[in-house]
Amino acid sequence: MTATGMSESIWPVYTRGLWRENPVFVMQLGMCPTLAVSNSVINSLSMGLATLAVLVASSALVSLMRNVIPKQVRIATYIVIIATFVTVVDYALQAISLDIHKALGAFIQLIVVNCIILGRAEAFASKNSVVRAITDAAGMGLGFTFALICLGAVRELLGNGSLLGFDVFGPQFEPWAIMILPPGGFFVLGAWLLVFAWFKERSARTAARKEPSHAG
Amino acid sequence: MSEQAQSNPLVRRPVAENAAAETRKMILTLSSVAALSGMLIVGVYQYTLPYIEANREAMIEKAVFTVVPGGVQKRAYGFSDGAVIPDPASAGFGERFYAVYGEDRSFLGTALEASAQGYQDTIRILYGYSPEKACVVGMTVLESKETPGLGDKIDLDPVFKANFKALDAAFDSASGKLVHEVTVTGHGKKINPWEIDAISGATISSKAVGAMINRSLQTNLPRLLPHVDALKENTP
Amino acid sequence: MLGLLNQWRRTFSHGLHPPEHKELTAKRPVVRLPFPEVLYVPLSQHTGAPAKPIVRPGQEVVRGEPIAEADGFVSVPMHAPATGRVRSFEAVPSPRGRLVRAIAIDVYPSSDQAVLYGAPQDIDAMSPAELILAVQESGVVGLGGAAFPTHVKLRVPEGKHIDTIIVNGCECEPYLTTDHRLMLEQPGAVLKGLAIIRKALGAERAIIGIEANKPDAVAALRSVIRPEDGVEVCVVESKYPQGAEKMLIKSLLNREVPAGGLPVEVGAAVFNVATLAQIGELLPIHQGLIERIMTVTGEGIERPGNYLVPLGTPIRDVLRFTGLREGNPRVIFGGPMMGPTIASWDTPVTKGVSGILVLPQAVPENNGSAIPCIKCGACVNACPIHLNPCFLGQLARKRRYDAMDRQYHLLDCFECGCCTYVCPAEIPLVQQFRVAKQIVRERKAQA
Amino acid sequence: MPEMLTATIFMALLGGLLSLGLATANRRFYVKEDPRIDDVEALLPGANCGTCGQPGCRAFAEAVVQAQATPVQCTVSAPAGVKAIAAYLGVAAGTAVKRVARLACAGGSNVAWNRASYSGSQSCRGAALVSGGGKGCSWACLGMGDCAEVCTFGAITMNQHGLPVVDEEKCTACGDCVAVCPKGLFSIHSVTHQLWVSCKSLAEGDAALAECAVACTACGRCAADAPEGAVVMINNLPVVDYGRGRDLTKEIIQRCPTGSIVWISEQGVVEKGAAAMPVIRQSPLPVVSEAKR
Amino acid sequence: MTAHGSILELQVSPHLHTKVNVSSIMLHVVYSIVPVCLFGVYQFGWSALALIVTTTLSCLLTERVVCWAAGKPSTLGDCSALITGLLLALTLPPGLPLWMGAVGGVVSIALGKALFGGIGFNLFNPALVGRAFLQAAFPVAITTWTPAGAPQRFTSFVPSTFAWPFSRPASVDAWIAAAGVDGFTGATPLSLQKFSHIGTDIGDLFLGTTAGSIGETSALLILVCGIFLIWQGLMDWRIPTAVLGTAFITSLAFYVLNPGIYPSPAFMMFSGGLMLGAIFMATDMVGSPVTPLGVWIYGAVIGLVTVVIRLKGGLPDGVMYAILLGNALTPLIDQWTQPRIFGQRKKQHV
Amino acid sequence: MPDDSITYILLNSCIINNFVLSAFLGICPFLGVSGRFETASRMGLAVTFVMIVSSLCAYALNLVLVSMEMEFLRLICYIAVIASSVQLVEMVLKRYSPALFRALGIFLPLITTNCAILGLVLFQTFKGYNLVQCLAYAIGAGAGFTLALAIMSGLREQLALHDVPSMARGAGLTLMVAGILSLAFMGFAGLGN
Ligand SMILES: Cc1cc2nc3c(=O)[nH]c(=O)nc-3n(C[C@H](O)[C@H](O)[C@H](O)COP(=O)(O)O)c2cc1C
Ligand SMILES: Cc1cc2nc3c(=O)[nH]c(=O)nc-3n(C[C@H](O)[C@H](O)[C@H](O)COP(=O)(O)O)c2cc1C
Ligand SMILES: Cc1cc2nc3c(=O)[nH]c(=O)nc-3n(C[C@H](O)[C@H](O)[C@H](O)COP(=O)(O)O)c2cc1C
Ligand SMILES: Cc1cc2nc3c(=O)[nH]c(=O)nc-3n(C[C@H](O)[C@H](O)[C@H](O)CO)c2cc1C
Ligand code: SF4
Ligand code: SF4
Ligand code: SF4
Ligand code: SF4
Ligand code: FES
Repeated sequence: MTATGMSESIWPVYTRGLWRENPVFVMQLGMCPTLAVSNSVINSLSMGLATLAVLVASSALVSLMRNVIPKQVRIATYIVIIATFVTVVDYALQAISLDIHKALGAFIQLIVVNCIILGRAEAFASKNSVVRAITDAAGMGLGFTFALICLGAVRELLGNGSLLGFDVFGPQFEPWAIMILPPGGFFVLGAWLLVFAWFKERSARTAARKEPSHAG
Repeated sequence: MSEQAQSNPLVRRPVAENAAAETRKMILTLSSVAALSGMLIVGVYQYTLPYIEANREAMIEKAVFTVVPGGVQKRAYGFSDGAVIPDPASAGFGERFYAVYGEDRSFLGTALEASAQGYQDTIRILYGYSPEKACVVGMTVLESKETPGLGDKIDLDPVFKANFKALDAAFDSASGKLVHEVTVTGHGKKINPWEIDAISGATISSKAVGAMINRSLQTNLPRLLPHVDALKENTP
Repeated sequence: MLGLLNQWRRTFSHGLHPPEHKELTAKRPVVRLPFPEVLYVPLSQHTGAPAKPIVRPGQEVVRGEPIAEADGFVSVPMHAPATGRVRSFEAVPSPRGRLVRAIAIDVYPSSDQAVLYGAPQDIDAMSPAELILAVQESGVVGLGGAAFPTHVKLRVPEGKHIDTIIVNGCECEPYLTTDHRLMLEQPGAVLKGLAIIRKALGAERAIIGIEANKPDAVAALRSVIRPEDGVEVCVVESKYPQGAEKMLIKSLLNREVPAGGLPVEVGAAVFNVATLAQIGELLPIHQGLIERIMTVTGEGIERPGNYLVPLGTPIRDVLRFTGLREGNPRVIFGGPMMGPTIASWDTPVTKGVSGILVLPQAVPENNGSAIPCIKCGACVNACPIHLNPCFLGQLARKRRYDAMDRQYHLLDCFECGCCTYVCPAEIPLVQQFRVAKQIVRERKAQA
Repeated sequence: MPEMLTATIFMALLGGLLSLGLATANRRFYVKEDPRIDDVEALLPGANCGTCGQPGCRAFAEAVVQAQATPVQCTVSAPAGVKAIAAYLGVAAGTAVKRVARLACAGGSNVAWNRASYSGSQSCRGAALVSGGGKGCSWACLGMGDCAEVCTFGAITMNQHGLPVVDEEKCTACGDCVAVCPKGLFSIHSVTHQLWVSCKSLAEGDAALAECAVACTACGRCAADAPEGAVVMINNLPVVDYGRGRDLTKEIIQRCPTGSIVWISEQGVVEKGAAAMPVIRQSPLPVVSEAKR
Repeated sequence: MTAHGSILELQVSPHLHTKVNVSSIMLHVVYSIVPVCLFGVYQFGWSALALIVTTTLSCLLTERVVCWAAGKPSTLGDCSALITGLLLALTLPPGLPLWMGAVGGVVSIALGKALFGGIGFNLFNPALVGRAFLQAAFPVAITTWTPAGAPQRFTSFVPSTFAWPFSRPASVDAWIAAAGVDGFTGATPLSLQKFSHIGTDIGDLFLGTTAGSIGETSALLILVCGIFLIWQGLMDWRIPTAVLGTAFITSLAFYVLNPGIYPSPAFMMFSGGLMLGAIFMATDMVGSPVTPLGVWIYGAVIGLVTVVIRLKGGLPDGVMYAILLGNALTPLIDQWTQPRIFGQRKKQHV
Repeated sequence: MPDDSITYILLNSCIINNFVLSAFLGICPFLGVSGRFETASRMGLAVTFVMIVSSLCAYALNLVLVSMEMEFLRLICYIAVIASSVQLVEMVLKRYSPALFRALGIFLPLITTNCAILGLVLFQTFKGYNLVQCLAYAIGAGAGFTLALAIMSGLREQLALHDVPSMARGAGLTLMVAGILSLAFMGFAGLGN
């Protein structure tokens, strides 16, 4: 029952996670990996994709099994499913590149407890058809990746003078170490939220100006 | 809207009238899901294992051959009650070290791991030791969270790295001690070959590296040096 | 030795000492103000139930004659302040802004205004209960400002005992010199009143507390006290609000009146010197309170001084006599720290008005928006009740009245204004607290 | 393959054990609670993320059921989900005739005189403590907008004459404005109460008019024109008996000389009677002392 | 009676007010900071002056821009941004590139103050937020010290001063060497003590002829200026007393335990930023508690943390972190130390 | 101080590498439940409690897994065991000590899916701590989490009285404050060397 009724087309289900209900910027979920691994674009990307993979796979499975799982053990079952996929992704990543795996550290394993995944499983996948669940998961996962990259780009650019490892400012650039350090993570995410809030406020203000006033 | 009806909270669930059956269903579901997961994980694990091992091997190799320049081949050893055992079972470094051999299968030295608390967190390094020269011949950082631009120079600063090209580690077997303790001096104050010239502004990280090498040499040389000849012979 | 120790203790903690400005009137003896053409005697000049009129429009009244009777125990009668004819009952503005009912009296211009009403009574022969009744009949209320019916204070609740009477001669408000002049000019009346009250309460001790800035008043009182009176005159530090009864009790007796409690709970009762002087004068001849001394002062007044004013005189007439300077003035009833500004020239003076202060137009203040609280803590260090005005103020801005009450003892604020005086951000703290108290009380009444 | 077998069996056992434990515990330790909490929880995403400020979804459900939180605070729920919860809980609340806040004063700055000039914090409550705030009519609106400020729904705006105007659409009859107004000018009324006395002055005749051009002069015409007892004069003010329903017609307001009794249309438009003196002045009256008047 | 035609003003009591207001307090603080600035310029030369001017302008400009963006009237008049700018400069090393100083100024005002709502609403000391940001962002530049009283300080700038914005500053080694003063490395007394176990003459510390941040060197001058403020009643004397007292006692305890390793309490008191922090920064009323007991606790926390970081931590000095931590704890301290009100009974009901 | 001494482990997990402020663990509840001191401090206590329970469970489980050479099942077993044991504790509390449940229990479901717990047990495994060290690590981490939450809640209660610009109201400002706190905690880096 979600929420969204059947008549709705699949497209909004997909875009919702990207922007309007962006898991990081709007719902403020999964903050730990967001802050911890976003110190470079490549890390952000890897983490985002890993999360995306787990999200899609577990959403699909949860949706498939939604009529089988008894209510009392549903959370436990979801967690087991998610943990399985996380382990799978963990090994897959180790097989692909140990360096990236090392950079992401324990946060790959911590995807298990990323609230986005359990949240989508419970809120959406368990109540929707497989196709819709996968679409939603993909939207959310990409939204998460997008947010991570937003952070990673700023932090890598200022903190290291590079983007995706390519030197941007030249050798004379003095990197801002803070951006790589924990406070930088907080500041950059906070700044992004402020920027979005500012935009939202501004558009609300212009909307209010257009709308004819009731009073009178 | 069938789904909607199904989870509509206004339709009360029957309360535990069928509790035993429900419990059975719960157990069945969860254990079968868990079993399936177990299967899946094992499958993936076994499938990826060779790749991961290969990756890991490559990484170790790279590190080992950086710290012992000229090395092309290596062999893992473990310490065990006064003996060294080739190719120990457990993975990782830890109580292991590597014997490194050159192009001509000649024994060049060993690569050992050391770790200590740095400025932010524990620093782990791998360093090469050449019994021949009685010197540390190279160092690379395996893991550190030191401040970028400051503490992380222990791995990036060529000047600092130069300290470890030939760091005196002469061992006096009579006393069971290093002839000269490895020490860290202030930036630009290095005089003796057993001193490490600290990075300016990152004294703590520098000192941590010095201290860990010193400690590692002190504990490992007594149990390593007696077996050097064996290492020389046991070429891979 | 003990005396020296006491000397040390003769103050309370916190509070402040604003410029006194008392020099304007301190040397000016009390002068009688002429009668106005019409007097408006509000029926509610005191805390408690308004009096009930006992005259009709058109009726002639003699100066000192009762014109309204007490309506219940916490109420006092009114007496005609002048000989004349009752014109009507009218609504007149009160200092708090509400319209209140008053008896308008056309004063006979030709009358000599002698007090013909009243008859001597033997105070010494009266029992405490009779004395309390006599005090009520005289219409005397607290002249220190609160206008609380004095006889109510004399009836001590069952099981309590008042061992010490404190006479409040502090007059800690800047500008005012009413009590100061009174102590200089009528020390005998004060002592006489004190004796009556003491008898009514059966108190063992009596202490007169006077701020250190009035040595002549101390001398005047000491000169009339006989050793057998057993009355002590104590000098206390000149500091605002030394005259507040809780503070004075702390200074003189080192007892703390419990929060939300009355002085009687620590065995003390506080009376203003003017209250006592009136009792001392009126009771023996069984007369009523019809006039009082008030200081008319401030930069807006041409001839500042201490005046004996018939109750019910509209301030228009008072200020006509004392002269008013040009400009839009602030006319304040009472002292500058606690007194309210009044909104109408027709406002009559009442029993509780110890002074009329006219100050020039104020410079525009920080309206609670320009600079917020900078948490300097000056208010915390000024509040004599040891409240936290800083937090109270911040909560008030956000209308968190319940938190103010539950966590920060809002209702214990007695609105002395110290916090607002010292606040460098010029936040109208007391005003916010008054609003908050009002709302909290309303909420409690509803609940 | 033996590894695969061990792992599978191990996991199956573990899963079975855990669910057995939970199931038994669930029965042994069952505690009865408000069933609505379960239902609301079922409607929540179950992410247990804490973003709502409550320590978990269940706690949030509890708070919502106890009306200590509103469904919107859950950022994870889609708007439709929020509506579902609101709808679920709203069923019990039932529906009623809309009620709104009404103001009993028309003494804007263009018609009501000031007696003195108040300068200080711009708050009605605060000003009212300073000798009533300076307005000539002691019952009048002070126009500093405390009511507009406290209205959480933004239903009140101050008009050009410093009088609050209620947007009946937005007003939820929460009563905050009623509580805050120091002059007690607001009260909550059903929108069907169309006959409205917009004055509270107890003064009479010229005395009332001297302070405010639209004050009720207590002339009693409305009471006279109304069916017996539907409007009565009490304390110089007309009092409407809203129980009289249909007896209350627009006719009653027609002869009011100042237009202080009005008819509020269903759209919230205020209509004055035919005899009401029109108010022409738009600019505020000056602050004048009594002596000048 | 013409006067009776005048309009009555309604005002809320009290009708008297002290002459002290926020602007006058801030202005006096500025007066008392100026001598410290001047001494810094005298010791460290034109580079120090340029840095002071840069941070101050940067703070003022940011304040103005922020007001403009929020559509509020300018708040430059209350002088608080001026104080922030001056104090920020006083905590920076004299040769810091000007562009970094400017960044610090922007961060101080924008992040440290405007974000929270402006004056009075900042939870943390804005100047220190700026400095902490700089220290984390440019740890090398902010620990590059130049010696006091270098002979060429009024003839040349420290080479790092004029680094291009966002670029790495030039090395100062040559400049220091050119000072030619023997043994001068520009290291501060604290880092000498911590990393090389070299003590510094207490007299030099007291008078301020050592290397260090622009404003921290002369304990004497700071004390004098602080006493001026206390005498004017514009500063809470309890805070510096608590900070310095706790620092003294704690370091004395360490010193008594092991005089060989730990420096003397006198060294503790007069070295590094402790004096500057205790007198000008911990006393920023906005971030400090208001309750009588709270003020002492706050000061004690700062003193203690400072000494612990200095003696046990990785950094030579910890005053800044200690004060930020004190600021962070202030709301809790305030909550927990509400004074007993006059006549409060043990258990109170309504 | 050796880096595996109990004191150092306590200090490190509590202050030097505070779980929230420098290790980025448990940020969701840190942002969500730090609005009021009451709730925040109780949440902190509940987390500490769960950390201790989980740490011990995980230690035992790891011994089993290592002996069976099935380390690859570690993650899934950890999370399953933590989730169930916490839920069990929750039920027991609810039944037998409603007061304690009110105070702590309601936080438990939120805590289960929280990085701080899983992070703790994973790190303790990576670091190879023994039982006592695990305990110290859990207590230190819990105390650090509580400290961060308590400070944050104090600041946010204060901020509720401030005229924060409208766009900064909400998570943006909380993150900025967290950043400044994180800066302040950097002062403790290198403590105990
Ligand atoms: C933000 C920051 C990060 C730091 N990071 C490190 C570091 O990673 N390694 C280190 O040894 N010192 C670091 N330090 C500096 C040390 O605390 C200390 O100042 C330095 O080791 C002293 O070295 P020096 O004597 O060469 O100046 C850092 C300082 C700051 C302010
Ligand atoms: C409701 C009320 C009851 C009071 N009852 C007594 C009383 O029983 N005995 C007494 O001595 N004073 C009583 N007082 C008087 C106060 O103690 C005090 O003298 C009076 O409020 C004026 O004090 P102030 O000018 O300091 O405000 C009462 C006051 C109030 C408001
Ligand atoms: C802040 C404050 C200041 C006061 N100052 C004086 C004062 O200076 N002189 C005085 O007689 N009463 C003063 N009072 C009133 C006393 O508290 C007390 O009500 C009065 O002395 C009781 O005497 P009465 O009932 O005879 O007026 C003050 C009250 C308050 C709250
Ligand atoms: C004694 C005193 C010390 C001050 N210290 C500072 C300070 O360290 N940093 C700062 O930015 N402002 C300081 N100020 C100025 C002012 O309080 C500061 O700008 C406010 O924090 C802005 O809200 C100080 C003011 C006073 C009176
Ligand atoms: S007005 Fe109230 S809060 Fe302010 S100082 Fe006086 S008693 Fe304290
Ligand atoms: S005196 Fe004013 S600015 Fe200072 S703390 Fe009190 S309310 Fe705030
Ligand atoms: S209606 Fe009441 S609260 Fe609203 S503006 Fe008028 S006086 Fe103020
Ligand atoms: S405060 Fe409440 S009752 Fe008043 S107008 Fe607003 S919504 Fe309506
Ligand atoms: S992502 Fe770490 S607690 Fe939510």
